[in-house]
Amino acid sequence: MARGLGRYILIRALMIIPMILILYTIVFFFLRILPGNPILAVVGTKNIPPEQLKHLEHLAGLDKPLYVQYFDYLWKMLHGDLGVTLASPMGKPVSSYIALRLPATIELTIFAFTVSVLLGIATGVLGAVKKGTKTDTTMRVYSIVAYTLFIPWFGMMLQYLFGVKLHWLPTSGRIDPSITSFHPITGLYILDSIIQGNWTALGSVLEHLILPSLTLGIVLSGAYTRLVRNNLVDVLSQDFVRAYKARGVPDRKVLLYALKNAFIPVVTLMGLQFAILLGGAVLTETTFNWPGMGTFIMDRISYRDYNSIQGAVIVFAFFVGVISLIVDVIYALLDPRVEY
Amino acid sequence: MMVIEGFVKLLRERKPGRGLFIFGFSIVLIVILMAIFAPWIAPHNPTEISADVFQPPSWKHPMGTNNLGQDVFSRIVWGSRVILYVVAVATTLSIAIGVPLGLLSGYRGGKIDRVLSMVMDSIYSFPSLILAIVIAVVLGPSPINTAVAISFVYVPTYFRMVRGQTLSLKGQLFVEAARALGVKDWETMKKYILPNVLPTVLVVFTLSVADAILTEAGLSFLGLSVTPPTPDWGYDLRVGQPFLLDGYWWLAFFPGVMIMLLAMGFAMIGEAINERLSLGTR
Amino acid sequence: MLLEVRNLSVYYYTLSGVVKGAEGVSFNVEEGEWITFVGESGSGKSTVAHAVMNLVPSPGKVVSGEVIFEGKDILKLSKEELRQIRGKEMTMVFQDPMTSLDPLRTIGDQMIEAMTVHGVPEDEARERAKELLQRVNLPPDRLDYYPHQLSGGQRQRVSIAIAMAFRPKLLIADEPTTALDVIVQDSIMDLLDEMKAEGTSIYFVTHDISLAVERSDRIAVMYAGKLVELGTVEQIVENPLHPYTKALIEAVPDLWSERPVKAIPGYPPDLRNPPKGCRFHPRCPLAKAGICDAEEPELREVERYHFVACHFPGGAKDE
Amino acid sequence: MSEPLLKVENLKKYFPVRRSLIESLKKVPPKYVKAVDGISFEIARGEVLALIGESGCGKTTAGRTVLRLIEPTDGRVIFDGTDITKLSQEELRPFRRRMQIIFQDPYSSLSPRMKIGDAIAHPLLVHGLAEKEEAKEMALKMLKRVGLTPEEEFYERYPHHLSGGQRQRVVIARAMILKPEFVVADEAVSMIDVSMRASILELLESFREEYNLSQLFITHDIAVGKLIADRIAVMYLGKIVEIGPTDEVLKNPAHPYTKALIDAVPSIARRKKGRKFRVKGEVPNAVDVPPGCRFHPRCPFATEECRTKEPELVEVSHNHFVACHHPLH
Amino acid sequence: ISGGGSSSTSPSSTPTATGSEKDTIIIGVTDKVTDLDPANAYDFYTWEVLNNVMEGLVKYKPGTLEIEPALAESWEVNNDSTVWTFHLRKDLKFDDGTPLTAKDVVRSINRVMTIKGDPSWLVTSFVEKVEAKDDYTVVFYLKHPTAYFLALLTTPPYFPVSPKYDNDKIDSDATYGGVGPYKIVKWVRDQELVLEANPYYYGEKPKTKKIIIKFYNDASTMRLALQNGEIDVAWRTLRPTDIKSLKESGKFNVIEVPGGFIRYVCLNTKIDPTKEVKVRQALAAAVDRNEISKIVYQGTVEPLYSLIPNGMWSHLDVFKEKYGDGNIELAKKLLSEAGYSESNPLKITLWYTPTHYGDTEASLAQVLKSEWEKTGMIKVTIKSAEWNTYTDYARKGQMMVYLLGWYPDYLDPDDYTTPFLDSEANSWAGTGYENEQVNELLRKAQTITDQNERAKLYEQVQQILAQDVPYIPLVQGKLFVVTQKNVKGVVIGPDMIFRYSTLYKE
Ligand SMILES: Nc1ncnc2c1ncn2[C@@H]1O[C@H](COP(=O)(O)OP(=O)(O)OP(=O)(O)O)[C@@H](O)[C@H]1O
Ligand SMILES: Nc1ncnc2c1ncn2[C@@H]1O[C@H](COP(=O)(O)OP(=O)(O)OP(=O)(O)O)[C@@H](O)[C@H]1O
Ligand SMILES: [Mg+2]
Ligand SMILES: [Mg+2]
Repeated sequence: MARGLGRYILIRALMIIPMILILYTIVFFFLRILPGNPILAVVGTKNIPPEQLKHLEHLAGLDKPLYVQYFDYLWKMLHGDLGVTLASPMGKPVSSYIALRLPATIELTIFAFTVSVLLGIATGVLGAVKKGTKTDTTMRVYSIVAYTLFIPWFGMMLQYLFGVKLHWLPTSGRIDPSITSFHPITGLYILDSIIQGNWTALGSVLEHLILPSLTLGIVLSGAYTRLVRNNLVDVLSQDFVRAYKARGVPDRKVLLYALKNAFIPVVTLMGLQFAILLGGAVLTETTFNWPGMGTFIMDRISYRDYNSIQGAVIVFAFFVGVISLIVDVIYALLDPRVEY
Repeated sequence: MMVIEGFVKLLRERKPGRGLFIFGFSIVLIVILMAIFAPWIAPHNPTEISADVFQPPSWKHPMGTNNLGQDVFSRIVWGSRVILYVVAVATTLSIAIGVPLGLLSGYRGGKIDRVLSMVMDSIYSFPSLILAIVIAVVLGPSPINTAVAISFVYVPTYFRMVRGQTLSLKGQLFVEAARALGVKDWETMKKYILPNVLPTVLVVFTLSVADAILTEAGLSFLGLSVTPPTPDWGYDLRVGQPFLLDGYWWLAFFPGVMIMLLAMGFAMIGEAINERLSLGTR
Repeated sequence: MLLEVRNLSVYYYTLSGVVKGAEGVSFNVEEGEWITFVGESGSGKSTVAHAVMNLVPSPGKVVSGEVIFEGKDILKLSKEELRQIRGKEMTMVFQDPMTSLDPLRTIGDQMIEAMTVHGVPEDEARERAKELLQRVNLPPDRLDYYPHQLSGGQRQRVSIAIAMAFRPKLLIADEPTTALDVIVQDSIMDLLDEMKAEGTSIYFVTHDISLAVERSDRIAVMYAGKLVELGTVEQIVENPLHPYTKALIEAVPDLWSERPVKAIPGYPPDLRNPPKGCRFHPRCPLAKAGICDAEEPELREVERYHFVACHFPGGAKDE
Repeated sequence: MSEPLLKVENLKKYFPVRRSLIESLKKVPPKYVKAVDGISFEIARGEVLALIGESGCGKTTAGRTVLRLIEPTDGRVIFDGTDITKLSQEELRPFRRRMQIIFQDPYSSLSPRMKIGDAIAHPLLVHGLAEKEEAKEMALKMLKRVGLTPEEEFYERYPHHLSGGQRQRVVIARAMILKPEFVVADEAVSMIDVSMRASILELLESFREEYNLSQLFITHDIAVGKLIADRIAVMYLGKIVEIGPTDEVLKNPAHPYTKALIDAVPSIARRKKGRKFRVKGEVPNAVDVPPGCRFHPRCPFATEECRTKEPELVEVSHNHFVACHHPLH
Repeated sequence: ISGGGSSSTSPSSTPTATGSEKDTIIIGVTDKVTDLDPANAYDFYTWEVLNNVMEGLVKYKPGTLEIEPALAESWEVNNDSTVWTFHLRKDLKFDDGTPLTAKDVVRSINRVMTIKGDPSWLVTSFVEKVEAKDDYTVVFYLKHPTAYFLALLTTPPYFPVSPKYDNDKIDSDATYGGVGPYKIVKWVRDQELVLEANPYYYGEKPKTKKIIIKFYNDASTMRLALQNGEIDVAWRTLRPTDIKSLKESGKFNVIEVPGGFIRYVCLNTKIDPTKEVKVRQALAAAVDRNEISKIVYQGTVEPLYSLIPNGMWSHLDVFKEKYGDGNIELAKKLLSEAGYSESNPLKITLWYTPTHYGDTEASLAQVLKSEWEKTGMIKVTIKSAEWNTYTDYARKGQMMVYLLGWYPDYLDPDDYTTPFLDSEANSWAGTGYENEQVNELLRKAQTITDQNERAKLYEQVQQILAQDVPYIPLVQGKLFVVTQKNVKGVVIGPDMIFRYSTLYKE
């Protein structure tokens, strides 16, 4: 069984590769459709001698034919190298930047994810158990409204209320900058502050996480509400639920078993939701000045720093791939019917 | 035709989803009417700059004026055109590409199917907003470019749905019956499979339109959709948002609410149709 | 008398109208007997069976009637009292073996739980579960299997094994063999027979009247939510009094008889809007205008143990 | 019997069992579900052959392969003198008109989005047998013929407005409008309510008379087979184990499996049950077929021979063949 | 760590209370530090940071345009101003205590010339070679006479850097610094930068020991942070409305400083219809700078009527004199002369870039459009492109009318004229402007050292500029620093560089 699972994980992991290749290809060619390049983005309006421009472009490898650039990067990528930044600054390993930004996004998305799943399950179960009542209707309206909340708008409202008006919570950044005793190690600030036993820092980090993860989490919870409710309604009408009751199993337990069954399709949704979560993270990060991958991509796009954008996309693809792998494994573990 | 019939049914029959449908449909209808009759509804020229900046809502300016003294209400009214246009073009494009490809891939199977599925799945599982951003940046800000960027990320949605449905329909006896009757492949796809896929396309359509609206708004919020002075909700929200802190709430409030209402309208229609469809099968 | 159902009516409040799933159904079940309910699809057999367990699925509601089981009205018991009885005193086996076991838990977990919820200690329950599996001809190592790893017949055996756990007074089996092949069906029926031999009353539901005939003591015939005839097997087979019962018998092909098969004309009624009078009258060859389409026949005892709800029981041959 | 309409020779259909990626990389030899493992039979014009067996024994696969709805792994199907297993899809099309199939599940054999009338008329258009208007006329007639009246009203309806019995009538109408010579009826009545089965069987019977229709009637219900078939073939795990005239097979089953099958069928007439002949266990899966006689693990009479040698079909009485080392008579 | 009312534990209810201690000041910026290596850094904010952790041989006297000794105590220049000799102070040490000598200066300059980074032209275009005569004497040999060489010396490419910098490679995240009042103690890219007083600095000790720079993505989050008490100082760049309402709230100090940042419209002199000088003049006449300042910038900028900024020597309000402001009548007249009318309007495309110059850019484009369209004889289409595409278009001369801005590299009229008007230096701008007379005037002005004489030449150039109109100057930026009430000592000179060492908290 365990060996089977290991194998299954391996095969699923291999499937991430074509996905990365496809996305790399798409992004590579899209980026190069229009004129302009990272060097120009930096020197901008400056009166730089043309020879020097040429020299800089050569340094960045932009004078080579497209296909050479494509395969060069691909070759590097296969060796786990995401290339170097092409501008502002030039020549830094893209991976070092991503290492700086990715943990922020991971922290945000994990929290937002937790918020969305917990909220989604709570509201969904409530709706299903009270099917057909006012509560059910309320939950369905909640699901639609949450789903259609526009992140920048909603985030701003929260910032305004809890920051500007009430002064309860910080509105931007990851940690109070005046806490100088804190030194990131992994970049996952929660983990870091716990490792260092720096409770002031931990408090500050958690405080800073609340608004962004609530914003993103609430918006994404709508989809779960809907799915959990509908699945649970379906499951509750199945024979085995009645069979449990017919055997005298207490209602609470029956609900629990039903929920486990209803949860299986929800698990499959999770991988997908995570991708949507990452998309939403761009808007959330912009709104809350969160130094994560979303703001990184936006920054780098304005410089058209090809390597950084490609690198970020690859990392995102990898991240999404790994998440869906984890989801699949959870799914396989949860559902004995899955063969691996 | 069938769609209209279905709509009429949804409106008339007292079944769950009717309330949702009516609510959603009214919102969408109002916005569509707003777009069509914009010149008559809007009291002012939406791009006209005046010295009356930051006027709060009043009779003259029902939603106030913005930082350039433009009438917010008029901009909302005209802005409906842009968002509807972008979303309409985007969804048309993605349906026009996604549905036939999905049919073909699902029905034919084999190598084409494997390659197409892999490409589509890759795009699908990637955060769509990020991809749309990259494409939109590259193409430059204009409604048609935004539509292309959005359609690109929604093609896989239709593709996957249609492919999946086609696969399951292919296993249904009536498709086999068609084969037994000697119906040619393309005709089987057209007459037997496509009509059965369409209702789900409709549901996916309404839901993904809701999504596309938010994506459009997201792109224009990031400044990637239109160039001023074209009125556009997402862009106006972006412009208006900082002024919220100055107490000029109407600049950001109305565009934000409109974006969400319109998305909600479509989501509600989708939900209602979905519910009705699943009632039919239960 | 083990079970007495009096004037039971169950309605389903669906979106398209109120479906009168069962109306005014009354009957008893004696200790140790096998009673079988037959009828076409949608005639209300399952509805009544569920009501007896007080397990009518939503949007169904018992609108009237009593279900007296060992002197207590099942419909009026508290949740906890009901829970105590279910599984121990009375239990149920469902139609579709594919869906009546939780796909996410092992056979063993489900079997053992069925016992522990009634106070049996865990390890004792495990031992008993193994014994039970052996009784239904399954190796005890199946305890660790998930439902999908078993065939339909095996799953149905597991359901029956669970039902056997406490030697219940009443077992309701709602078409337990419909999805199974004849040979497997036969073995499942044998198991039910065994339970009956141990003193359990069997409340069996089927749409196949020939299956009813082989093992039951009594047969109840339902049509369109109503009990139309009730009697011993001999009475029903040899002297069916309701035209529907007769038609039903004649409609089934029989391997061992040369009689021709006769179709029943028409279609079963829509229970949202059942026909007035006798519900069978639109399909009945003997229906008399003015009587059958106007007055609802009462279920009455026409001979000892033999009840029928028809204006012309046995047919008005003379006319 | 003169020249049979349909002749099936040693027909086989193996479905490959899905292997995992690693398994195929490791070149683990592929396994097969031997759904149909070499069956032969003939059907004369106007004759009905019932194919009987338990779930999963390969009946449906056999029926589909005969019509080349799925490609046979091996064997020949000779229809009216032509070996249709060799034809291209294009060449096959004229034969499609002459051979039809009726499926078990009336719910999924009609497209939910196609009007009843169109579903019936479409085959005519496909084979160019009629123009639009004419096809509609013919469809209306056919609707009336199968008892769906008023036909104009039914023409416009969608399948979900119809009950199972009515749908099955539509399916029959759709198949019969092409006036086929041969039809595979796959469990045509098993999903229909008892009270309505008889009328569907009657309908099929009437077409048999009208068109001199040959049928391969697939069923798991022997009683139905008895009612309708001239001959019966009993399948077990992809093989025909016994084949012969209906009465002969039912009265004097030669194969222990046939006997067990017959004895397990509940019956009103045989209520005073005598000793039933029983077999143990269940059907093994079709991937790991037992060696020798595939029934031997369940057979009370199994001998060493049964475990090793596969029995051939032999004639035990006139036209009555059985594949058993120890036939019951 | 938490002093009274620390925001980390209990964000206090008064927005003026700040989260940091007295010897720490937190500054928020929306700019980015691109490259901490002065050999490659070429953006304004990074230069500011470098100016706080390094110094050149000379520097501007705080708050003035006067140049004063810095690392060099004194200097001489030969007659044709091609050989410059500097004498270093003898007490210079890097922030780790290593002494700085003339060799370090030479190495640093050579390093810039080898690396050929973005701003290296500021060295390579002028300096032929540099030599250390002894430990404390450095000699620069220039390629051609350069009157404003001292101004060049104040730019970061000329800053001596710590020997720890790699001699032939860019070191973008290097925090070694040079000799400056502060040293970098922590650097998390795009998140924060922490400076601490440099114990080895020769000059006056900074008033505040620790400076934390917090980087924001946009102005509103920075403003929120300020209002929420998360930062002490909001620096570059708040939005005009933010400044206005923060000022009106009365809860903050708003310090206003004139800046040398200019905004202008470029007109392509090579393509129709802006090839026609009358057309360009008409566009110049119709522009109403006061309206722009009021509507777009909420009065946070001043109108500019020349490319040379207000307050710089030789500046003349040439455009005001020639065209006035929002002179629609004149514009109409010029347009009619050029053959346009209401029925045959001039059609132009106005380009802008949406993010590089901040959110106000779109408004600027809209206001310009509306001003030009007031003539009734112009139809304006607005287009935009992302910055890198935009600059590419500009360099290729593909845009007709477009908005650009200029941050000076060094404070001299030359930096506001030559790059724009000298036909050999203005290819980046894409206007295609060529005028031999202007070229000559500019080159002459570069070589002579007498400021009065140079001023005359620049005045002449400005007159020609107003006549030919390859550019329409619009506005000149002002700088705003908004601080919590208890923050004092903000000093920003005309070089627009905020030196943190004078900052302190009450
Ligand atoms: N959950 C439900 N919701 C609505 N109507 C229902 C529901 N369950 C049963 N009914 C209706 O109640 C009537 C009786 O159904 P019931 O299931 O009792 O019949 P049955 O005799 O058991 O039929 P079958 O042989 O198909 O199991 C039918 O008309 C059916 O449509
Ligand atoms: N497309 C297929 N791919 C793989 N295996 C198949 C396929 N179709 C059928 N089988 C397998 O072939 C065997 C025979 O199936 P078939 O459907 O022919 O049986 P059947 O006798 O018609 O059964 P039933 O009575 O359940 O309809 C089964 O084990 C089945 O699982
Ligand atoms: Mg039932
Ligand atoms: Mg079958």
